[in-house]
Amino acid sequence: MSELLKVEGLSVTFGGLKALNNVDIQLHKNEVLGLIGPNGAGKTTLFNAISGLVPPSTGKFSLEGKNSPWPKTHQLANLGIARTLQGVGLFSGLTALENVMVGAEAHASKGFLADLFGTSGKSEAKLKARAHKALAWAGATAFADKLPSQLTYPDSKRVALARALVLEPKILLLDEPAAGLGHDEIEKLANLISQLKEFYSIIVVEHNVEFVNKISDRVYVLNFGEVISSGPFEKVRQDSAVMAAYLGTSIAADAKLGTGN
Amino acid sequence: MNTFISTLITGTANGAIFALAALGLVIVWRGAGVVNFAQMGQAMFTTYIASNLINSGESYWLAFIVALISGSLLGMIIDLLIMRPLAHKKSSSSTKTLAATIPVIASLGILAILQALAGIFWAGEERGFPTPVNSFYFKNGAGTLPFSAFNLFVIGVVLIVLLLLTYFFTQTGVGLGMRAAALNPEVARLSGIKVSRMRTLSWAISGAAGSLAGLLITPSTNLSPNTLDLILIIAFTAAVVGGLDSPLGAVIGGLILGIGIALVTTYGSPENVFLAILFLLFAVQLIKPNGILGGKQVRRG
Amino acid sequence: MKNLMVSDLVTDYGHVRALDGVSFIANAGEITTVIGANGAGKSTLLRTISGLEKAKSGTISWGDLEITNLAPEAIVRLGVAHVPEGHAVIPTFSVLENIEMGALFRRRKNSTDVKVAISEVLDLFPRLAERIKQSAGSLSGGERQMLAISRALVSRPELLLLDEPSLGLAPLVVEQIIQSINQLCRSTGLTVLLVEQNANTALAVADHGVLLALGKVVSDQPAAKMRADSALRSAYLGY
Amino acid sequence: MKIRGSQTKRWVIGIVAGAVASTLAIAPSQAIPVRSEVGVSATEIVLGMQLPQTGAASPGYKKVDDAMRAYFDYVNSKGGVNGRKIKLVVKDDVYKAGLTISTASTLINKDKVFAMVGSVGTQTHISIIKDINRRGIPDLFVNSGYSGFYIDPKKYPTSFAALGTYVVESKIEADFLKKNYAAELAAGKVGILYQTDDFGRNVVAGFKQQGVIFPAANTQKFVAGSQGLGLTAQVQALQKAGVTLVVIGAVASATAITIGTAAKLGFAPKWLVTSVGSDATTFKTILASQGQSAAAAAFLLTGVISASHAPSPGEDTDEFVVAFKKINTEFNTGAADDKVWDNNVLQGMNIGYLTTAALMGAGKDLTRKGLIAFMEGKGATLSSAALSPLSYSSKTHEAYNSFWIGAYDANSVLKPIGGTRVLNTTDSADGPITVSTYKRPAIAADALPKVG
Amino acid sequence: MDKGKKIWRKNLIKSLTLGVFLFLLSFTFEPYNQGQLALVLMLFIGVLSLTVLTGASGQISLGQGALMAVGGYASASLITNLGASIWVGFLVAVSATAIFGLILGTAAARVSGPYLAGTTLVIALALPSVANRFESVLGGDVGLIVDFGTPPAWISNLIEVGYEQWQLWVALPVALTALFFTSNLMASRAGRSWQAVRDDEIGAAVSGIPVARTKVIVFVVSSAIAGLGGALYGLRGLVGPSVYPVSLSLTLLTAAILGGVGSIAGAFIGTLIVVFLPDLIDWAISGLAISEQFSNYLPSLLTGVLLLATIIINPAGVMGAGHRRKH
Repeated sequence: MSELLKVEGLSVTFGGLKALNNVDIQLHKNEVLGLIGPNGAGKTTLFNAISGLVPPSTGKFSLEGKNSPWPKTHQLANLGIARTLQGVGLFSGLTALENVMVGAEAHASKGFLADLFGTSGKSEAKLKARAHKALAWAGATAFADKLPSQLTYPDSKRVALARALVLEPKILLLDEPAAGLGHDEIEKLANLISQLKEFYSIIVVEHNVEFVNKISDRVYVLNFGEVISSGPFEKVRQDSAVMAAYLGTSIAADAKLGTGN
Repeated sequence: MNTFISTLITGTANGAIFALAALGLVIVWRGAGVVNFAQMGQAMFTTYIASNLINSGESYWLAFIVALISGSLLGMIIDLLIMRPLAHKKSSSSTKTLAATIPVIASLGILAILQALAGIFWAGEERGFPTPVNSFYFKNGAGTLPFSAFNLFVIGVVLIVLLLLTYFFTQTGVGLGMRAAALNPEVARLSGIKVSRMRTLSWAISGAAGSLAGLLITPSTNLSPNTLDLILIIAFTAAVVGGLDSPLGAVIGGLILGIGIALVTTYGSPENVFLAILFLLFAVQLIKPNGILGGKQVRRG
Repeated sequence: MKNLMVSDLVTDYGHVRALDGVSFIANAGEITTVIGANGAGKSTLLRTISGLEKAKSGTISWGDLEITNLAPEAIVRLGVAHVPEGHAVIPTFSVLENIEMGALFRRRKNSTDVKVAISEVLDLFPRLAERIKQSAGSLSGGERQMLAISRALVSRPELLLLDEPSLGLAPLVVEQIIQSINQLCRSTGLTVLLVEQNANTALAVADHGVLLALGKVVSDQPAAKMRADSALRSAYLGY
Repeated sequence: MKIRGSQTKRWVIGIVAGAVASTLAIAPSQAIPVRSEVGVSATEIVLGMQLPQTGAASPGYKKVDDAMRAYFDYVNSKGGVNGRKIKLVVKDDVYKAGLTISTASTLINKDKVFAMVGSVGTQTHISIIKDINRRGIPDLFVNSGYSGFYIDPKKYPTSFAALGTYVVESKIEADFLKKNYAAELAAGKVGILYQTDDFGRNVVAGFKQQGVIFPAANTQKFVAGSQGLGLTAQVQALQKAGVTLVVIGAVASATAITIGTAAKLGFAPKWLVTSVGSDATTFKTILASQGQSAAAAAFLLTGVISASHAPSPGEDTDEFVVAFKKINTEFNTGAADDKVWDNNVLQGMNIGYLTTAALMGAGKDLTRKGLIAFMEGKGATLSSAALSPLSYSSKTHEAYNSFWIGAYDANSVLKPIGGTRVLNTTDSADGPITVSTYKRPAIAADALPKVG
Repeated sequence: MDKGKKIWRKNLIKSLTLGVFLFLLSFTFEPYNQGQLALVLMLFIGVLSLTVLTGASGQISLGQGALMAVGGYASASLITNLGASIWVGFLVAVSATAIFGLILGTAAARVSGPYLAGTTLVIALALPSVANRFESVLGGDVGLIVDFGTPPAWISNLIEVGYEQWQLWVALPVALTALFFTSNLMASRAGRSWQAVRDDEIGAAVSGIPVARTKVIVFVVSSAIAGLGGALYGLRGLVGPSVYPVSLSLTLLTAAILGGVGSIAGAFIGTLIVVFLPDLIDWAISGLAISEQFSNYLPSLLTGVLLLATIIINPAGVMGAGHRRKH
């Protein structure tokens, strides 16, 4: 099985602090990868490094087997990588539909002059159609014309998801998609993600472990900026290093004792 | 007398005043997160008040004190009436991105109002402004020394103010509280410091510093509603050169500007002064965006 | 002796409901620890108690006083000190200035008293005494955490709200800090509300444990019992 | 989209409504009104004027309009001109050209003035002169010495000066230097400080025309309006260059700063100040508000050389001064400060006098064309308080071509150097300098001009 | 339901409607109000440039007047030195200012908020020095005299056109052109990506928008619009430093804020307010015994108060930002 995305030996330092240390990640086609770990483990930093928001100090980046330099953030879209943001990150002055249209622009034929002379109507219409489709996927059709400030938090997360989906990327990076959602909504999201898996390869950063368990094929556990365990969730969960990271050392020992019994 | 030395001294005396004005900008920027474009408008207003007092026969020193007090009061009023409500106002989502620019616009509105009021009260008339001490250059036998008692007075006053402010900010509890409120409002509040009161205080101190700059510069520039606009630009440039976050930087920036302008005027052409200021401003922002002594943090705004 | 009583507390963090009807009591003179996974609402709980976040509904009582939605600077004055997450010190300040900051509001009352308070916290963390003139930015992570705690302690609080002191610190340092707090609590009768993700370490010193998950209390029992509770592991690792 | 669709609809409705409303409204405005001359009725003549009444450029000048109005009020009290009262509408342009354009539009279109009189300022007047001329509106007695406005009447047929041009004055001053300070000129001991605008450059040009070229080391300048940065460096440079006579080509406030600064530096050269900068009132006001005593300010002004085309306002025996002073006391309704008798008030009175004369000369059937024709044809025959004749003709619209050189005495009165007043005459071009033989006609007993 | 296929058609209809309306309206006006309306159109273009810059991209400029001056000088020097027609002047003004905006924008992309505000303010104040520095081309303090000229024969033979009316007739197509193009941009990808960058730079970047480049483009577009407005504004009589003072920049900003930053209709309304406020005040206080000194400064006092009141009470201005989407 070939890797769609491969990150090798990634390190990121802030000042003197090592936020990520020699991290290797592989993402296969049509796979959902969970990225978990306690607070401050470096999950979001890893996402930010992949999406070019923080510069890596070392590390190799390869896409579909081809080595490439670390992408700049705005190049991600063209590489077929879409990402959602933790703080949702919608454009507050644009409607939900327009938000999604912005996401689709990487696919649109570009032309400042066409915009200037108002002849971009056709591609506008295309963008709009694509955006509507993406909104439909994310279950957000109903509020296409609403401003982000008029949306509930779960609804705005749907719009953010639609904005990522509209790119029709190869890889979808979802940053805490379940945070702030209620139980039912999390259920729906899990279903959606398993549908999306048919078309996309997905990496999810999430602290709701139950959710991660439900959706992921494999997980990576980070702590102190290092991968401390990886593999199928069930296996990882039994890993004493993971327990120690989450619960503290002695309780992990207790737990191990418990399973031993 | 040696041209270079006299240029240097003239530049230093003016630079000290620019430093004071720049310091006023820095104090409000650090304390309240606002670059106050109305600062020298406030100074213009209080200098007119002082000028009126002097013209009506009161002593210079009474006018001096009244100007400083009204400067700090004006600063406080601006904070309480305008800036605090603006800061407390929940920014609606559509204007969130303008949040950083709204105080700037507010300060411009204040400037417009102050200049209009100066027109209404004083017909915008151009006036001279006296010096408290003799401004005749010292004589040394037949020659003239390159400085006057007033030059010494200006440098002395600015030095004393700088020392007082340094003492205030580093050695007193209130000063510590103001710095804390500026650097990390949340930790400051958790330490029991009343952050909004500290902000008002920084407006007051900055207002007084600006007023003092106005009192000291107008003897050589005259007083009119617009003369001090120039000083604002110079002070802003000085603050950016030194680093908007750094009080010491403001002082150094002020001196650089003062001496630089004197040198350009003497050895270059006075027509190039503005272009030189513009050039300096661009150069600093491109090469060292946080200024000579600015912090490392990404600039706000 | 004052207890902290939280009832039916609801707080929204941005658009997200972070606390959804939280009730518990932290007994005077005890260490109560609030544990739970990421995003459970632990930090929001402390921030609501100290006034940094506004409660949507519910009450927070400190002894006989209701302190719900008072300003943080007022709450400190009532003897409730909060050490927020992430080694909250001012890096450009010296160690001494950081500590003094916490005593500013008391200074006028009695300045010798403040001096005594400062020397007391320095006794608790002798490493800070050695670095008293250094800037806080030059300290190690553990030292910064000690400094943040000292800043809170110097206000002579009766209730200390401590948010994830272990975050990003080596286990040995965590142990040391937790033990100092434990010792302080036992010797002075200080009430401590300790938020921790590192459940074991926290439960080891605490008298009582409150387990939060998705903004709700899922377990509230003596610490010793909680360590054996399966709800704990399920909250963290999804069993 | 729905929203946008409905918006388009609203636009369409707007179009229709607007079109209907407009076509309805067009009808009456298409009717051609019976034309009489704008701004003139059986009982009134409306005149417009703009000047900096406030702001940095206002010192001194802001008194001119009050003096003019006082004179017109006097004329009106005597029955006006041909039975018509003169009404002066004044607009403050704060010396900002953008505003001048707007206030001019107000005067022309809203106040419907017959003519502009006495407008102050070069930079500001430049912005409207073309428009005023195109409309054929008389633009009389402009208070600017910029020769570009007047020397080519084909370009600006309606504009006439109220002052001698800067070039004429400078040429005469240069001539004075050559005759009285030849040694200093030869030794390179004469310097200049000027502001880098049309005025300053015209001054330099006038001296140059007479062969007075200042060595680079003796030449200092500043950007007009930027005296806010102080002029210390420039004055120090002149001091260092060792000059003993300094020509100042700057406005009065900057002149005051210059001379005040020099005093502080212990630098006491002979000063030659162009008439624009030697306004004694402004000079003394600024020095006084700097804390100099009245005596000290007067002391600094004493001995300063300047030029004038008129009597000094301090000449209490001059018949025009006496008459105008009396009218000022009785009729000036300006603010207390603005009524104080000085050369600005004298200038305002004089423009009022000249305006009245021109209106009289243009006759009962007052038209713009008639007024301009009179100015070109007979304008040069008008007399005024000035000691110089007027030069108006179809070839030039310059006003005074003669200046006398004097020095301020201890009472701040400009007195002829050597005791007798000599008027020199020249033009704004390369013409020679000659001594004028003009004798000013006397003022009538009722202080009204007698024309025709 | 409009599929939005012809953006240009919709905006053309909109612009022409406004144009025809104002054109017809002008016949009912006295010359004074024709002149005022022409002034509204000139300043409207300047305010549009701020609408693009501040409204769409969140950047603030206090030097928009200086950009107008660049346009004014570019066109005026061409007209006075080479005798070009004013229409050529407009084109050159737009190009010259766009290039200037490119340079400025490249530098300004590194600074934001109060830094940009201060820097642009210095640029505005440095303008007279530049004019003096290059006196032979730019005319120094005095400036360059240009104007709208007279209508061509085929018009004046047809109908008598007053100078103010002619101003209006020239200003109208120019302002409508600016309106048309600005509306197009704001209604399509360009405008959307600007607003995206304004609202959330990171969100924009992960959506594939090159943030830095977009900011520069906004600066170029805004400058070009300002340049066009400046060239037009100069034709009132003079292109010189005192025609484009700092207060002009502040007037534009005030109009933009009053009307609602980011809204094109708001830009128009804001401009109407700042232009007609002095007349309104004149009318309101006529008959009251108010000193000239007071009435002279009343407009600027009230404008300042209005500005403060707007940002304190409703920062979104008269039209409210994003008004067209409010349901």
